[in-house]
This record gives sequence, C-alpha cells and structure tokens, in this order.
Amino acid sequence: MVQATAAPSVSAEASDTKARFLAGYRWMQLARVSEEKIASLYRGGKITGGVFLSKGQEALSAATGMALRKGDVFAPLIRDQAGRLAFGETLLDGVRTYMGSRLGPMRGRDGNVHRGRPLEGLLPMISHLGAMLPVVAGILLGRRFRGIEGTVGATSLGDGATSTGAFHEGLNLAAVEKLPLVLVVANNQYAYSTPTSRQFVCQDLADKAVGYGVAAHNVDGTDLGACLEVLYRAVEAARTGGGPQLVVASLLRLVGHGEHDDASYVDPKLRDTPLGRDCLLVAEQRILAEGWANSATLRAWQEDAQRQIEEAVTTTMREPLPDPNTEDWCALASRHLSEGSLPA
Amino acid sequence: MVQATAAPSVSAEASDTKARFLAGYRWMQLARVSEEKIASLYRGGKITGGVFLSKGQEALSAATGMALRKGDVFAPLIRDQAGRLAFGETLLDGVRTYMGSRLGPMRGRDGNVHRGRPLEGLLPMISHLGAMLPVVAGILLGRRFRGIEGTVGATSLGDGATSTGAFHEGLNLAAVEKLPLVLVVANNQYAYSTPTSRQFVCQDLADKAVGYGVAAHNVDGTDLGACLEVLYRAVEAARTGGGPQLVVASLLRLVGHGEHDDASYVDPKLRDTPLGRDCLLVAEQRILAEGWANSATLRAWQEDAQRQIEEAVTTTMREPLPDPNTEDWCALASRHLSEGSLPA
Amino acid sequence: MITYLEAIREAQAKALADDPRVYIYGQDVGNFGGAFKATKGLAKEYPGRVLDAPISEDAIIGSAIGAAIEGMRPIIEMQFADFSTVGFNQIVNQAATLHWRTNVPCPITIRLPSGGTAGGGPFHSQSMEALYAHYPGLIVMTPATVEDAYSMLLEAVAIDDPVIFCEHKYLYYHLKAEALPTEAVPTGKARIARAGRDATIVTYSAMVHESLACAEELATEGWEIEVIDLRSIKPLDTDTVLASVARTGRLLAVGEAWPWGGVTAEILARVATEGFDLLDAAPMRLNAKDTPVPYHPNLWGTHRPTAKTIAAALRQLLSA
Amino acid sequence: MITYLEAIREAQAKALADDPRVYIYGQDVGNFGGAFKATKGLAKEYPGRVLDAPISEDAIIGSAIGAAIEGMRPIIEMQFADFSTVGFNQIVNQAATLHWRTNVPCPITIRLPSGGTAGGGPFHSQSMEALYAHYPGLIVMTPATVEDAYSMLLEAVAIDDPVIFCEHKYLYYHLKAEALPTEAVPTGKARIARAGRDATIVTYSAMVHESLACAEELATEGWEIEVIDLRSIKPLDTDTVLASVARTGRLLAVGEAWPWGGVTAEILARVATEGFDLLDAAPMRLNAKDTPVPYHPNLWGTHRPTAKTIAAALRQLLSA
Ligand SMILES: Cc1ncc(C[n+]2csc(CCOP(=O)(O)OP(=O)(O)O)c2C)c(N)n1
Ligand SMILES: Cc1ncc(C[n+]2csc(CCOP(=O)(O)OP(=O)(O)O)c2C)c(N)n1
Ligand SMILES: [Mg+2]
Ligand SMILES: [Mg+2]
Repeated sequence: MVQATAAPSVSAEASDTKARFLAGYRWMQLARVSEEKIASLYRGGKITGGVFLSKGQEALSAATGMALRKGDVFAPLIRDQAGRLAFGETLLDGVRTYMGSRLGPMRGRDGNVHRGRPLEGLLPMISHLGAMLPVVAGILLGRRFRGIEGTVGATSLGDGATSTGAFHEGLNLAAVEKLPLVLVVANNQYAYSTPTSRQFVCQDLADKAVGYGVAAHNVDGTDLGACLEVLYRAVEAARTGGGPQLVVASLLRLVGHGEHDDASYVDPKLRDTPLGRDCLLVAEQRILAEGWANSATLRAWQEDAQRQIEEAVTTTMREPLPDPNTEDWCALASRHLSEGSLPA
Repeated sequence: MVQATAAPSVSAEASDTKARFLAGYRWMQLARVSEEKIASLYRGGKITGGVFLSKGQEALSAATGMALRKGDVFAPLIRDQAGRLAFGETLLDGVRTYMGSRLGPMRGRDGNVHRGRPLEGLLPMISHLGAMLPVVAGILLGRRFRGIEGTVGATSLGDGATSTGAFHEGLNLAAVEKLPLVLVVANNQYAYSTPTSRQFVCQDLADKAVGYGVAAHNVDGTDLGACLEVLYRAVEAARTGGGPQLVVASLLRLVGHGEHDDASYVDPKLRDTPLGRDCLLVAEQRILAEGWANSATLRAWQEDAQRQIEEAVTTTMREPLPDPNTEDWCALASRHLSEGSLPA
Repeated sequence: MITYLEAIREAQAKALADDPRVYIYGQDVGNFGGAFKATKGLAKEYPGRVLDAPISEDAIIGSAIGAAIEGMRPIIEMQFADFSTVGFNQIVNQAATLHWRTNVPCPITIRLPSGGTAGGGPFHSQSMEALYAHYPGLIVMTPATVEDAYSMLLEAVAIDDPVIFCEHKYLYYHLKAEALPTEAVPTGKARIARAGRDATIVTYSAMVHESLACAEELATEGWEIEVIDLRSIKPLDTDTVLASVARTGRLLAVGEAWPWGGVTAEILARVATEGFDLLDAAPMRLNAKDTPVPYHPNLWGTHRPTAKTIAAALRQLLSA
Repeated sequence: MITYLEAIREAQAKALADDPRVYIYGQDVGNFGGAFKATKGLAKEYPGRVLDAPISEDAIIGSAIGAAIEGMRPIIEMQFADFSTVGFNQIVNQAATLHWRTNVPCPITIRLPSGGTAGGGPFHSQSMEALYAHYPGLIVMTPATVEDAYSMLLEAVAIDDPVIFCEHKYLYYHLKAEALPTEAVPTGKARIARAGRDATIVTYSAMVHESLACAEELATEGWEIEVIDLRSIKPLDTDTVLASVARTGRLLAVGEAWPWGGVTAEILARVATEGFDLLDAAPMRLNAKDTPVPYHPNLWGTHRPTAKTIAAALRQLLSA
C-alpha cells in the first residue's frame, strides 16, 4: 500500500511528543476531511449503502493506528478512518471500497467500512460485532506457533459491542493464551440509539478487565495527547509480554450512527459536557497554544488533506466498476471443488 | 409433584440453623444414595447414554434448592441432584428420565439430567452450556411484565461454562434489567478434563461480578453450613431488589465427569486440599460434633433414603417404555401446522 | 396507501393493543423505533412494553423463550436477519425443542429483516429461511405482500410455536397497498398470485414480484404463467403446488437464497416425489449464486434472480 | 484392525507429523485426548501443538480463522457437532466469506462428531451437514468408511478452504478396516459402494451401511440395488448419481438428517432437473423424522432410517 502522506517523518521522531502530536493531528485532520468528502459523495448519490463516520473519535483512532507498527495487526471497526490511515491504509483503498471500484481491495464484493488487507495486517471487519476479536487473537496465536515475536494485535469495539458473547469469549481466550492483544473500546455513550444504561450497569467498562485478568487503561477520548500516551503505553505493555490490554476511552460520536441518522436521540446535556468536545478542535487549540504551529500552517495542512482526498476520488471516478459478466462467481479458493453444477 | 420426603418439616423451621442443616444433610444424603443407585443401574446396563453425578457438590446444590421456595424458578445443571430434590423434584422424575419411562416428564424424548417441569419452575437444561441463564432471566422478565413480585430465579453453572458467550450475555442482560436472579457457579477446578488454568486467568471467578455490576459471594462448597448461609443470603438479596447475585463456590468433583470417566486427570495434590473434602462426611462430622443427631439416626436416615430410591426404581421398572408406534412424532404445539407431508 | 413496513408496524401495534401478553424486544426498538422504524412510536403508545435490548442476540432470544414459558408473547426484532446467526443456538435448540421435550409451548415471534438490497453487502442481505425450516419445531413465514405482512405477523403472534418471520427489506418501501386487510388466508395455505396454464412458478417473498413482472412480460408473447406465492415455507403448501403443476405440467421454483438445500430444492423434491407424473418436462429452479451477497449494485443485481433471468429460465422450460 | 475413530486419530497424527503448520485446538483434546479419544496421545507426541480450549466455540473458530490467515492449518474439534451452533456465526460468516471477500484462503478443518447414537438425545445426535452446505464457501465432507475417514481428513487439512468434517459417532467403534489406505478417491467424487441395476440408493455417512444391509437383504429376493456413497455432500458428485440413475431408472435418496432442505432434497432436485428423462418412476427420499432426535433407543431407532425402513421404501420404489 502506498501510505497516505500526512506525516512523512512520524516514526523517525516517534519519541518526540510534539512531532507525535502533530502527526496525530494530521491523521485526524485527514480522516475528518476525507470522511466529509465521503459524506458529500453519499449525499450526491455517488455511494450506495451505508456510510459510517467517526467524527469525534479521530483522536482515539489515530492514536491506536500510530501506536502500532509495520508487522502489527489491526482490526478496525466502523469509526476508525484515522487509525486506518495511520496504520497505513491508503485513502484510495477507502474511496475505492465506498465507490465499489473493481481495483479496490474488496472489488465491489464488500463495501464501505468492510475493507482491509489481511496479509498486510489490516483485517476487513464482518458486521457481526465482536467477531473480529478472536480472529486477531488467532493471528497472534499463529505467530506464536511460527515463532514470530514482538508483534501486537489491536482491535476496536464500541460500548455496545461489549455486550456480545464474541467480546467475552474472544477476550477470555486472549487472556488464557496471554496474547499481545490490545482491545480499544470507544465508549461513545450510545450503541446506535441505545444509551449505555440499557447496555451495561458496571460503573466503568474498564471494571470488566479484572474479570478477565487483563490490564485496563482509561483515557479521555477527546484528548489526543492522552490517547497517544495511553495507547503507546498499552501497545508497549502488550508487546513486552504484559498480555491483553483493555483500553476504555470516553467520548461522544459527533455524527449520526450512519449518515442516514441525525442522532437526535443523543442527550443535549451530554453534548455540553467535556465528552462532547470535538477532539480535532481541542488538538488544534493545543497546537496553537503550544506554538507548535500557526494557523496558516494548519490551513496548509488542511488544504493538503483536501488535495489528497480529491485526488483519490478523481482517480476512483475513472476506474471500472465491477462487471457481473467478468466477475468470478466462485466462493472457494479450491476452484476445482466449486460446484459449477449449482443452478444459480 | 409429590415431593421426596427427606425433611418433612424444613420450611416450618427454616429459620432454625440446626433444622436447616439437618434438612440439608438429608437432601445431600438422598442425592448421594440415589445417584449411587443410578450409577449401579448404569453399570448394570439398565441406562443408555450418559450418567452425570454430583458427588462432592451436594452441599452447594442442596443449599441452592433449599434457599428457593415454591413459586421460584430453578434451572439446575448436571450436578444438581440434591438441589433438584430440595426444590421439589421427585426421585421418580429422575429415575423415570434416566430409564426412559413413558410416564416420566420427558417421556423418553430426553434423558438423564435433561429433565424438568417448566410450569412448576424447574427448567430442563439443554446441553449447550450457559443457555439456560437467559431463559431464567426471561421468566423473571415475564413475571415483571405480569406484575408478579417476590420470586427469584436461580441457575447453576460450572467454572468452564463461565467461558461461554451465553454466560456473558445472559448475566449482563439480567443486570441491565436488575432481575432477581441468582447464578451459582460451582468452581470444581475442572471442566471435564480441562483445568481452570486453561479456562480463565482471573484470580477468582467472583472477580467477574464487578464487570457486570452485580453482587458477588464466595463460599466453601464443601461446607454445608457455609453454603446454606451464603445461598439464603444471596437469594434473599435477589428477592428484595438487590438484582443479580453471583455465587462462586470452591470445591472438587469427587467422581468422573460422567460415569464413563475415571477423572484420572485430577491432580492428586488437589484431592488432599480442603477442596477435596467430601461435603457429606464433613456435614456428618458436624452433626455428630454438635450432637444434633447420633450415628444410629444417621444410619436410619440413610436407610430411609435407600428405601425411597429403591421404591422409585421398582416403580419405574414396571412402567412402559416409549413406543415408537404410539409416539406422536410432531414437534409443533400447533398440530394443524405440522407437515404431515414430510417424508420421514 | 400503506407500505409493507407500515403494515408490520401496524400489526405490532394491534398485537400490543389486543393482547397484554405481547411485548417487543430488540436493539433500538424503543424510543428510536427500530433501525427500519418498524416499531415507530410504539414505545410511547405502550409504555414499558417495547424495550431496547443490549447487543446480545443469544440472550435476547433466550429471554424471549423464558418469557414465553411464563405466558408472554414476545415479538423479537433482529436488527438484520444476518445477525440471527449469533442467536442461532437459542432458536434451533431451545425454542424449537421446548414443546416437543416438555409439552410447554414456546410462542415467540422472531422478526428477521431479510433479503438483499442494493449496497447491503454480505452481512446485511441474507435470506435465512432454509436454515430455520431445516430444524424441527419452527414455523417459517415469508410474506410477499402488504396484506400478508400484516395478517401473517398477527398470526405469528397468535401461534403457539416459535415463528421465524422473514420480512423482506426490499419490500419495506417498494410495496404499497390501499388498506390493511380485514381477513386473511390461513397460515400454511399458498396463494395463486397469478393464474396461468402454460407453466407454474413457485416462489415467495420478494421473488414473487420479480416472477409476476416476468409473467407480465411473457404474457405479451402469449404465454400464461401461473405464479404461486408460498407465503410460508414451513409449513409448505405442497397441495396447492401440485394442483398447479397438474394444470400446467411445467415447474420453475425461484428463490433469492442460496441454491444448496434451499426452498427451491425442497419444492422440486416434493413435486418429483409426489407429482412426478404431472410433469411434462424436467422441473427447473433458479436461485441466487452460490457466493456471499455482493455489495455493489452491479454484482448484486446479477447475484439474485430477476424478472429477466426468470424469463430466460421460463423460455427454456416452455421450449422443453 | 483399525477403527473409524483410530483412523481419524492417525490422520491427525500424520497431519501433525507432515506439516508444521498444523495444530489441533478444542475442548479436552490435549492430555486427555478428547471426549472420544480422537486425539489420544497427540499432545504428548507433538508438544505445544494440541491445545485444550475454553468452552468458547465462537472464539475457538474465530481464532482458527486468524491462525489460518497467518498461514497455519488448524484442526478444530467440536466436542459434539451439536455445539457448533454457538460457533455458527464464525463458520458461515467469517470463515466461509474470507476468501471470496479478500482472496486470502481460509484453510481450517472443523471436525464435527455427528449423528445419532442410542441414548444420545436431542443435543448430542445432530447431523448438521445441510446447514453448512447451504452457505457458500464451505466444503462439507461426510466419510462413511474407515479409509475415507483417514484420507478425507488428510485431504481436508490440505484443502485451502474451510472444511466441515462430519465424522459419524456411530461409526467410531462399529466400523473396522484391515489397514489404512495408501491412496484415496479425490474429494468431490462419489463412490459406488455396491453395484446394481434395479434401483439406486444415494446416501452418505452412517446411512451407507444401513443401505448396504438393505441391499444385501433385497439381494436374497433377486433385486440388484446400487448404493452410492456421496463421500462429500458439497461438492456433491451429481455426475456419478446421474450415471447410476441412467443405469437403474430408479432413485431413493437416504439421509439421517431432518427432511426439510436436507441432502436428500438437494439430490432429488438435481436429478429431477438434470436427469428427469432417466427416471422410470418417481424418485423417493427417506430421512429422519421431523422432530428433535429422541433420547430413548426405542424412539431413536424409529426416528432415523434403518435397513428395514429403507427396504420398505425400496420395495415401494421397485413396484412403482
Ligand atoms: C451481533 C450484532 N448485532 C447487531 C448489530 C447491528 N449494529 C450495528 S452497529 C450497532 C451499534 C454498535 O454500537 P457500539 O458498539 O457502541 O459502536 P458505535 O456505533 O457506538 O461506535 C448495532 C446494534 C451488529 N452489527 N452485530
Ligand atoms: C457450548 C458447549 N460446549 C461444549 C459442551 C460439552 N461439555 C459438556 S460438560 C463440559 C464441561 C463443563 O465443565 P464445567 O462448566 O466446569 O462444569 P462441570 O462439569 O465441571 O460441573 C463440556 C465442555 C457443552 N455442553 N456446551
Ligand atoms: Mg457506542
Ligand atoms: Mg467444572
């Protein structure tokens, strides 16, 4: 994958707080700008099916993607545009999947957030919440069998997904095998329209960690600096034999569940709490306050992001859509075993 | 159901520790004696399929059944002979189910521990571990809808079953609805041959409670007095609005997983720890020490138990077995909708 | 005009109004009114009887079974049929076996928003009726009209057995009717959606409409195609199917689900065994392709049968 | 003499010995050797490659998919086929769709101890092959002989797709062979278990033996019954079936699973569509009754087809 260029020199200076923060900001900005473009394409009828955005969750996602390195595994969920980019997914992969380009990684067979490149460590989620967790655990188990050490697997889930049996079985299995797995739970206070009060009654989702015998970390998901610190720490702990790490971030989704949804069910009072802060603005204010960059620079970055997404869209627009006639209607890898005889 | 008579006057004096302890002892004794009979029938080829015994777990089970009252709900598992009896299941129901009597509650359609009378609050387990938990929750939810108050639902699970998604989803749902549910986990250190070290890594299964926002209770499962105290407390807490209660008992299964199994995988060192004590002997010693009864009385009770199970077996032996020709091969309650046309 | 989706909403409103034992449970069905708005306003109209569930399909179904034992009549909404795979065990092993094992009925209705739509993709498009029909102890309904969506859902709630109610998402908005029905065809009876004498198409759910469109097209060529809407696939009304084949001598079974062991296989097996001599030509079947349901409309439109591909199959059948 | 069960154990031993990518994961498969002893001694012989799993079927299958992505070849043992319902979602939605969605193969083998035994009851007796065959992306094997149990399991591990390996518990001890095979029929090819010219029985797994017993009995009356062992039900070797029906003109499909949409339905549908003119009489099918599998031997023996009931069906077919 040709990596989107938001921060050419991150890894080099990954140690440096300022550089890391700025890099994170730029991934967030690229995510925000690119998702706004996706939304406009959707409103313009250029995208069929669902569009799921991450506005308000970019800091947490970016930090997750950045804390991982090449060779690690990442199973993002529906609010991980920033983390995908930081982990190395190209803007083209995203746009192509949304628009169904035959040249995209999913070739029109699957769409929107259901994209990835398993062999490059980026897993394409299936819809069933929690289902990617044991798969990440299995990759890490496989690496142990193969003697590959020092890599980490991370996956994202929402507060609602913690109610799934898959979450429970997957985290427990990872704990029993003491796998280097980081589970990032974005508690955005709602599962679609359902408030956490109808989802669980523990004080804090991090309270679940002790029952699995895994480490827990809490973080303010609206604060990029905090997210970077906690995610780097959690990933490092997993990498160095600390076993599974449960990271629970508090934040609010600042858009609808999908672009079809106006999120009118969100309690207005919540929006006025610190949870309702826009992590991108918060990061911007910090940058200006610290004097790490001036607003002219921020604008330049913004325009650069704009340019990149426009370029990806223009490219994709020129690409062929899937063609049912040339499409290979075979679900099996072992072609010789596929039932040509099935009357479709 | 005609209740087995181990303790005619329990409920009357339920408050009295001595009476309660003696009643518990007698349910344990009746369970032990009846299961030994079942085992001998199995060895004699009189029972087809599995036979699952509870030796070593009678104290916990008896306490669970006793702590519940008429109108409550109980979903026992495979090691609950004592609790079933204390809750009101007759010895005949058990023997008939094991031997497939057409007059039994399952009519030969299901067998061994898969028996119950749902309308009397005793649920017949399906094999899939954890699956009864949400059903008990549903009954309690149904009662809330119907305005029935003050009843409790209890169900048993093993240490291994805590790894199922059903356990997680069911307990969480019960917590969200704040249902009067008591979940009794018998941690007998093994799931079939699998030690808890391959099943979970939390220090104590009770540590899981906080993650669900439910109350937790620990108890020494080899000590009848402790089991009675804790189970009565947990059931009372659930009955009075305390929400779900998680009871975790430590003990050891003193027989094979089933009668086909010699349990040679059990660490001999474990058998020598307090966990390995036979709860029936421990209770017996306490009775004699307290002078609540003398050994002659204990022997008399033992003989009474013997008589009861022999009687149940003799009765069952005379009963008709299921007859495929008169059997009603219809899975539906709505007979008019069943597919007679299906070529079976 | 009332849509197929509104009919489902109205049926639930009536069930709640008529029977205090009824309640609705599922993700976002409460104040939000459900992902498709099938329970819109019901939480407000029937306080405490339309509850949001956690993302726990196994527990959702399991709890409904318990409530049914207690005498309630739960209506469960799966957000998409595809997610019922995680509630699968409770459906096929607990709900479906309860009555047979204990004589206690299990009157639960499980609504499965089913079938494909453009852009739905592999996990929001599945037609799972055959899976549930394979297991003993379940009724499987597949309404194809606004009227049936309404009356069959009411029937489902009244039936003493677990009912898998496969409502088709594609029909939610596309299908409209003048008014709700006042009476209904009994459950288990198929409906002759269009009479004809040259060939019989046996189908159900959304494919009824593709088949009718195809029949209309072939009518312009002088062919009279009979279209049978099964309404429920378990029980499956073999008699009506056989009677039609007796008239036409030619059978094409059409389904949106996957081919292997689907509804079309069951129909052909029944007609082959019970109506062999009625057939003037080899029966045919048409299904979705044997791959996951593709996301992009270009692929999806070819993955499932359409009036066009049904017509092609029919022409072959008629010339046989 | 080696039993069907030992053959499964030997195949796994060979797979572990020949391919470092192979590991075995399942409840009690380690030192204990599995509930049926199908992995007896393997944990000791192959340290660290035969692991006990928690009671978490969803996570067990999910982890196998991940390991397969990483290049491993997991063999998963479900303690009983019946419990695969709780791992169902990972099998049909994750494992079965991976290659189609991403081009990355998913070479996992899922062993399902299947089918009925006396006293097994509703939840330790199920035959789930049709469920898995219905979903695109899976291979479903149903070995009926000691030789196939061995060679097909080795094949399953070698295949780049998820394989549902339905091994029949009733055959575990009942079936014995002189020795393990040195070569094997390729996957997807059926086997003519007994040649005949008067009628064709198409079946698989344990029912092959009931069918052979029935054929033996009818032979004493002068009938020559051909018995076809499908070996794998997906892919299903339609050609061999059609060739046989071309010879005999009469078809009886026999399966131990439930009738609706089972293997017998698929077979009849295929023969009706592709071999209609080969049939001299209406084809027939025989299945288990449409109820859960009963516990007591008296009921179980009647619930499933047996040589006796197969013979009754055949006599009807032969007189048609
Ligand atoms: C097993 C399962 N059940 C239901 C759904 C439908 N669904 C998709 S997203 C969603 C809400 C998820 O909420 P949460 O986990 O909090 O993530 P968020 O959308 O808030 O980021 C639901 C119920 C699903 N995808 N999987
Ligand atoms: C979902 C599921 N998977 C596997 C099994 C097979 N099985 C039956 S009992 C058992 C062990 C149960 O161990 P535990 O829960 O500790 O109960 P115990 O037998 O120790 O009382 C297993 C794995 C099952 N019944 N259900
Ligand atoms: Mg959320
Ligand atoms: Mg145990």
